[in-house]
Amino acid sequence: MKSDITKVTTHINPNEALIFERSQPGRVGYRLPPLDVDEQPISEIVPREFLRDDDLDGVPEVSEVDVIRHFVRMSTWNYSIDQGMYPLGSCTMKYNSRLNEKVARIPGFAALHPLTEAEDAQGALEVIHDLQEDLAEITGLAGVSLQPAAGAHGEMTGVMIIRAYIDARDGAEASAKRRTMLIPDSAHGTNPASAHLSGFSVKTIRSTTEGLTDLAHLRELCAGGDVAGLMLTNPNTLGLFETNIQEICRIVHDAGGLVYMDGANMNALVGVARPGDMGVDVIHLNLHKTFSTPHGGGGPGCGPCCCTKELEPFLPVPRIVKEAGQFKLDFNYPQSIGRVKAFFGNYGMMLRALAYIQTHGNDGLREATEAAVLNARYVANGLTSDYEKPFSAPPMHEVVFTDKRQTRKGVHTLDIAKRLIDYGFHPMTIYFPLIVQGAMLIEPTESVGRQELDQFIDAMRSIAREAVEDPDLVLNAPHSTRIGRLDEAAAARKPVLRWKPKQAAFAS
Amino acid sequence: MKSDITKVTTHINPNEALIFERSQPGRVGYRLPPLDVDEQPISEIVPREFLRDDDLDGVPEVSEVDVIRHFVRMSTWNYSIDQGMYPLGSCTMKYNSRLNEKVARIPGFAALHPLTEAEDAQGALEVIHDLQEDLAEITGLAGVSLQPAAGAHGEMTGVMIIRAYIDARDGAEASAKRRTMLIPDSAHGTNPASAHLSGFSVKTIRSTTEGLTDLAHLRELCAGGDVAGLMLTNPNTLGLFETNIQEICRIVHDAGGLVYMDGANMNALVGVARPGDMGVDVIHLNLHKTFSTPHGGGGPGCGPCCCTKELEPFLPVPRIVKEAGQFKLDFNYPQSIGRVKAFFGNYGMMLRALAYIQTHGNDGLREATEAAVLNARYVANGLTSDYEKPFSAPPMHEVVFTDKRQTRKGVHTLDIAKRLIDYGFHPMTIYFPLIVQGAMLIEPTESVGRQELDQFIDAMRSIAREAVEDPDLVLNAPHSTRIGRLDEAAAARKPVLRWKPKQAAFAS
Amino acid sequence: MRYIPNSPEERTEMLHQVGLNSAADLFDSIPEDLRLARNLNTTAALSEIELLAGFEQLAARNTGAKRTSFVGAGAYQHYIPTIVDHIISRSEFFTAYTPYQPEIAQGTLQTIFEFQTLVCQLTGMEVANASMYDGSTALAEAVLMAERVTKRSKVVACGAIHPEYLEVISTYVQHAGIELLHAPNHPETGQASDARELLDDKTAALVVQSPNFFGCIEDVAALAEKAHSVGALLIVAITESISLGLLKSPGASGADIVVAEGQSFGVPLSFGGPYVGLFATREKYARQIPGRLVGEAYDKEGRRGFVLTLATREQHIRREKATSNICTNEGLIALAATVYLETMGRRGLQEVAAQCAQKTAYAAKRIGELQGFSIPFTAPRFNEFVVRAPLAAKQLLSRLALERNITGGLALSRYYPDQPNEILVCVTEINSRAEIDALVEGLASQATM
Amino acid sequence: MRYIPNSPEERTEMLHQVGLNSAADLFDSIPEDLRLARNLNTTAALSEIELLAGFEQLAARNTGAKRTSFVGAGAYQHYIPTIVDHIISRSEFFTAYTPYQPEIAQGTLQTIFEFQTLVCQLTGMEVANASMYDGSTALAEAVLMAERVTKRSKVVACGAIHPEYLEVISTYVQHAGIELLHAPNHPETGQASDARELLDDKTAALVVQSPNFFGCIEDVAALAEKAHSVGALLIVAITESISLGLLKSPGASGADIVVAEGQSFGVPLSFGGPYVGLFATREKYARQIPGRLVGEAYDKEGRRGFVLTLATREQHIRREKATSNICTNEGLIALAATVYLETMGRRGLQEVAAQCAQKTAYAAKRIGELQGFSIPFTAPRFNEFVVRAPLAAKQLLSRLALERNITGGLALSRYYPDQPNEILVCVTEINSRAEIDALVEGLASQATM
Ligand SMILES: Cc1ncc(COP(=O)(O)O)c(C=O)c1O
Ligand SMILES: Cc1ncc(COP(=O)(O)O)c(C=O)c1O
Repeated sequence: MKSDITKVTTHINPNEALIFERSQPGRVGYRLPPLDVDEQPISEIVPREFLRDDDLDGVPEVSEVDVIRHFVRMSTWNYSIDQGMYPLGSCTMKYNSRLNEKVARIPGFAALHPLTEAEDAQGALEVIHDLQEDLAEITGLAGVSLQPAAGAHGEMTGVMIIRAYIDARDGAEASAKRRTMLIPDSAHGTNPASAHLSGFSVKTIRSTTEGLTDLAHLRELCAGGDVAGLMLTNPNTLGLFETNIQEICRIVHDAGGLVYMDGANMNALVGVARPGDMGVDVIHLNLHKTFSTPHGGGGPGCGPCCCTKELEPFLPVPRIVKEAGQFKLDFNYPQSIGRVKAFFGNYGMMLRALAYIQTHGNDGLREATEAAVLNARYVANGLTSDYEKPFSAPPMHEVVFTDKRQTRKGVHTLDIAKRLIDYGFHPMTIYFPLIVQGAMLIEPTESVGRQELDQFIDAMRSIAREAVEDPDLVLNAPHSTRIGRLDEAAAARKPVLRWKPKQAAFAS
Repeated sequence: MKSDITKVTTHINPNEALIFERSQPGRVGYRLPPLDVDEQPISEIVPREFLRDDDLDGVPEVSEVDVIRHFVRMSTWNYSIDQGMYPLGSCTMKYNSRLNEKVARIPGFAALHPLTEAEDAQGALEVIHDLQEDLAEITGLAGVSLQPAAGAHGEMTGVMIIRAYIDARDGAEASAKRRTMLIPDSAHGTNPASAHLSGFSVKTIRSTTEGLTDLAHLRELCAGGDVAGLMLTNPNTLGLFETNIQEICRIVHDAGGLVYMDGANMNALVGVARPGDMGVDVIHLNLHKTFSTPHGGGGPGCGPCCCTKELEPFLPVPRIVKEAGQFKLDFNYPQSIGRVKAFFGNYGMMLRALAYIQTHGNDGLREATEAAVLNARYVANGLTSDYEKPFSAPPMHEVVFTDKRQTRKGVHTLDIAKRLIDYGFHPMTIYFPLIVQGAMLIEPTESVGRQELDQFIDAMRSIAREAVEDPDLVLNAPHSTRIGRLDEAAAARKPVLRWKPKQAAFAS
Repeated sequence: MRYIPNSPEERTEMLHQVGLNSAADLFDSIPEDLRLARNLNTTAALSEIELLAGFEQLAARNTGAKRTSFVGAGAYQHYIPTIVDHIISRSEFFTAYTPYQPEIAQGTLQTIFEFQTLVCQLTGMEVANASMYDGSTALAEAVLMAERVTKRSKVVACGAIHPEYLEVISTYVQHAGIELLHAPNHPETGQASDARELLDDKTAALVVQSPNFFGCIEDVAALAEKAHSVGALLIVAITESISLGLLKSPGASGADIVVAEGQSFGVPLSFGGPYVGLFATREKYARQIPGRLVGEAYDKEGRRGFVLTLATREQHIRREKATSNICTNEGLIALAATVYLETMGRRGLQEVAAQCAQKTAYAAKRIGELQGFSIPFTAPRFNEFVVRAPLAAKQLLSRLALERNITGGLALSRYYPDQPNEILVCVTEINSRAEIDALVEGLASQATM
Repeated sequence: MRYIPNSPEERTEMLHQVGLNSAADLFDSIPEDLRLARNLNTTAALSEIELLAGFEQLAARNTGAKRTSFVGAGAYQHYIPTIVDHIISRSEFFTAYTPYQPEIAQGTLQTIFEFQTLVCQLTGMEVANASMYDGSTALAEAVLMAERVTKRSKVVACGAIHPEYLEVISTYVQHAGIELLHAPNHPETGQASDARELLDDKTAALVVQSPNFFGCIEDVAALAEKAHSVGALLIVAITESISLGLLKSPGASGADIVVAEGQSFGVPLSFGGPYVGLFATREKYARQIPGRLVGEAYDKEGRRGFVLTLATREQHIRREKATSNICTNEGLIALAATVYLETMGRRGLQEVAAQCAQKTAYAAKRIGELQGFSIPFTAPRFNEFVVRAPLAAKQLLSRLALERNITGGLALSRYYPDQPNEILVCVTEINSRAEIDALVEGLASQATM
């Protein structure tokens, strides 16, 4: 189905200086009620030597109108989900419901202090408890902690749990010999980084030419007896389901290790298959992906950690439990790895995720998964004629292509990505996973309609044509944005990480 | 002070079809709770012949995501106050406070039914009462009705009050001879239209070369004895204060007429001078101008009518009055012109306006007036060297220029306005008032900072230069927008006022 | 003042730049004795904290807002999808002016074009305008338009039109030389009686509301035929627009002008406003329509856009000869209605309407069975109906409110002092069965006191 | 499902287009026995009406949210300008991803650059990152960074650091071969004691919180000097960032790394999150910073823009050798803090801080005068202080809540079972004099029972 490929045009767009360049002495954007207690000289409250002596020099002085215009103008420079398809592979950029935003702003939640006594926060604790139950059901893993603030935080939590479990199981000494974490070469960077944080050394597993975990290599690595565990993403970062997952878990378990699953790709599985049933011991979820809590330009996230009954005693404290109809904080888990974050984690995200789950309902959750996988399959289908698809297996929720054919004309993945911008699309994830040269990882999610998928396919095909007929057009893209490609190398060489008043700009 | 005149650049901007062109059978964007009463065959509730038989053919079927993207994309095609200066003369496009939006959405107001018994709506009625009192103080006119929905509605109300008053004063027969309403040639179109609605015939008063009401002509017209009143805008639509206002009122009063003031330009007077003190009998205010209730792309507005004690008995009913600390509806005004709108008027706008008044405070209201007039004076000062200023008197809150000098090169007001768009500004009001050939009416309001005023002045000057050096550049403007000038003549010749399915498009 | 960008210092500099010494000099053209020598006697400036606290306190005294309610009568509580408020809160929509410059106002213009189309589809008419103030003023404007179109001066209004709408018509037409006649309603059916004797060749229009003020669905087709038989127009007014999801469109029944209150389409009750008036008619009358119209247009490159059109009807060009004095209309509320209609969509509008009708039927049946209560009118109804109580309605309702925190309906005595015992009850998709049952119990308990 | 654009019909067509018969076929690569044969045992789909009603009911059971409160202890109630929520609710901000494509993400990038600058200005440091999860994890990362920078393995933490922060540090460092030592606080002053005996040439860092957990302002300069004298870094943690409006910046006092909880900057309490961690240090350590950094960059035409930079520190490039595993941070909350700081501005931040200090001084004075109550610590304070009560704090506080609907503070027994009678009281600009007086009366009445 051919579509009209002009998803965008160009239009006037406001310029805006840094707020510090806009600041004018004497402008104010706030008003407080007058102080209603008798004022004392401040130095009688705080000794001079502890008082600020720079008069907050440099902090901007602007009016409320200035602030509104400043941010509204800058906002128009962003692409966002609300403007269309955002096919960042591995990021699951799905629709962020307004309803969930409203729920998170209900005063009874938004104004609740985290140290409120449990009996005065029963509703808030019930939300945590209910979400824990739902996530346990969805993952097939009974133990859940919502404390981690993002995926990587959940990884650290999960890996520390593995370590604590093995310490307990084998005793410190034997456990000390198990300090290897196996991670596929296709894994996300946070996996090895999190393993390292937990004091593990990383060994990399090769992927097969089919894009799956190399069982032979896995067996070989497990033979050493030093393996504490495996961190596997499933579907993996190539968008492929690890068909041998059961066998993989068996191998690791037989070697005395545990299986950690990176749940960033759960949007391919919710309601269809459960990690717990596959033999996975512990997993993290990204509520800011699969469960649609807004990405907010980089966060906040929420990375719940779910594990088997066996591992439950090691979860962070406090646990939120239900006893005789009352919800309470339970600190009494002597084997716990401890606390990974102050208070309860990113609570506002929990409210949104629970609203997402309840709005979809059990059938809707499965429906979303099916729609997401179908959309990816549809794109895969539409692009194979023009782009190199390195793996033949049918993709799940995302699909990887490469720039192999385009490179002949000197056009690379980065250029294709930048050119997509001219067609009105946010580019896909590029150069990840690292094992695929010139990778283009495309994840449409369920939130895109067929017409826009067709527009995307047409745009990609058109770029493939351009790469042959007019490579420079692609190499110099984007052509329609307010700024062109920025010199990132120069930026990193002499980094300017903050504004400074002109005169001072050279100092330091 | 010279500024960087590039307020904007161009950037990608989404295209978007009509929702009807996006609609796909089977898509849904809503969900209701299941029906919880036993369902009967609908035809047992409503006879077939009264039931819809077209299955709502043509009404769109889209998902919630489609709707969000549809409107977010379209919204990016608009210029708005939040993006910058919006110098539409006579429209007072000032900052719309977010605080006021929040106030209007407080459930205790937003969920209140207009037919709630007074004792159950005391808070809502108190708001009306307090706003009435504040507006009476600001205008110096004791009687206030908030019922009119906009300025023109307030005009109709005020003029009908004048008529009812004269009927009562002179008796039907004598009154029937007073059916002339005097209106300056510079007046806004709604003035004569409203006079006509009230059964008056309009006689036009000339303006002097200084841009003020021609007293001689006024006297002459008043001599006829048929004058019911005068509708005067002050400051007038040229941005000039009618210095002879007292004399003008005297003349009209002596001739047995009443003076109506169009309060659209009150942003020049609030806290500085009061129409009541000038001899004005009745006035309307535009809360959606002077008191910053949002313009919303064309409304809603609120056009309170304020009048002297003498005219109060003729105001619309119900009146909101305070008796023994209780607020009640008073219908008992036998001389009232009657009701001009169902319920109480645009209540949500009243909440916002009262919040505006209380946030500014009495000193802040005057400060806003001073800042607004100063900004206009500053622009007037900055443009006189390049544009024809038809009137020498110092302008109040807005200033009129003409295209006289530019027309020599064939560049007209419309072209200058369109070219301003390329510089990132919303054009000023053009070709109004009608008496000024090629009028450009500029009202910056108090909501613009000096830097942006300088940008505006520089942009206008630059256009003046372009008009000489490269007229075509101006004649073909805008060059940076997603669409160019539209053929309005063709649109009016064969109007297409609604979408129709392609095939049907030709039928009718 | 935090809303004013320029600081006092900056303003002083600017004053000097324009050759003035003080802010007072800005007002030299105002005669000395007219300048206010004192501060306004309004409150001193409040901070956000103080201001919000104040309004919250006032809101708390609106006890009516917290009750389960069965009041309609021209303003209806319906479910409003969350996205409506989010979209109308976009800066680009709510802080824009009337779209006078199409190159930078297509967002507003295209949404109005969609609004006009939706209004046509729902009413079954050919053209609709960009909105009127509300249903009542739209009806008054329709009457004035009928007079312009037919050049006739008599207008016949069926009895059961919203009383406040009738008052507004009277105000609008009082100086237009229009004679307004009222046709009584049929005492059993509650529908418009045969108005034939009032109709003649001087009649400009027959005006009917359906469902009417008492909730009765009128036989619009029959009335259209009567009106047309004397060459008059049929004007149909609708206060509950949700009924359009279920009931035959006025257009399909022969109406010439259709006006409606659009509040039911995603607009909060907000103590009576802002709402939005819908105005639709036949294509042949397009140039007689009051208010703004948006039409399709093309630029030199043939790109489609939208513009305000047929402006020669309007006050800023025609002045006293304009089709109306309206200028600012209800733009943002029309946008809200557009978002609502597109979100609910074809199936949602049908389901909402069906649920209203089903729940109302249930409520009417149960109340009708109550000892001492009766339902006077026999005509088919949508989501409102009149209940005749065994005691004074005002008294009954205030007890219901006090004892059960339910607003049981509207005491018709507010408009019809001669009907002290009658209550106008409205049921929408918002009212759960439990709420309806509570109302029924409440009524029963009052009767047996 | 209304969030899924494609209708079932469209999806069936698409399935056929990709050569499949049913949705089930999409999952062929999942072994049969792993596929869930049943529906998930989660709730059935809810409408907006039902869902909102459900959450409103839950919210109503959070009785603590409705009380006048004097609890701080790491999460503070401050006035939040209305515009903050409006701006972070802009689609362009809250539905955007991490700014990986600068050409279409300058809105996010420039705001982060402003955030980094503001954090530097307030902390008195030279570089700041784009945010950490919260104050507690930021502190843990600071400790790990100190170890990297100094290649030393001992860390000394002053006693009065937020107990939950200490727990988080312990969790983070438990596998990093870091020895964590605790220096007791001075019993009279409440400030850090002379930790000199714990500091030596193996010490990577001295960690102090100021104002500390008990509200006492620490002598940061003196501690910096001690740390530096053994070649260790001084890490300063701040839980109440509003204090930066009044108190000398850690940078000016010699801190090497400053971390803070930014919740006080326009972020709702929201039962503990999402908040935002601030992380700042010296320029020379820039390449050791965890998390994202935004820097200035230029395009071919020399136009200024902003990009994510120094990525070689990060996990997606360095993997296990990265400075941290953090990827997603707290972007939108950092934006909220940026809007807050720019709205309050230079003068607003000073006034808020001053009001907190003044009201706290007033409260401390009045409570200190109460029969039976005492204020154990003598050190200067900002907006928190410890009160020693004549009875068990938990009991006293629950009575206050019950009888006066006031949450009088935090019972320190939650963290220090050996301090049953101590209450940590926090007063901010939100607490009116009347509220403070009510607290004082409440306390008095409890003492005399
Ligand atoms: C596969 C994978 N694992 C882990 C992560 C890390 O999650 P987060 O960014 O929430 O820390 C991501 C997200 O970027 C991911 O795509
Ligand atoms: C001078 C003047 N009078 C009257 C009006 C009419 O006000 P409204 O548009 O609110 O009906 C306007 C606004 O357009 C105006 O500028």
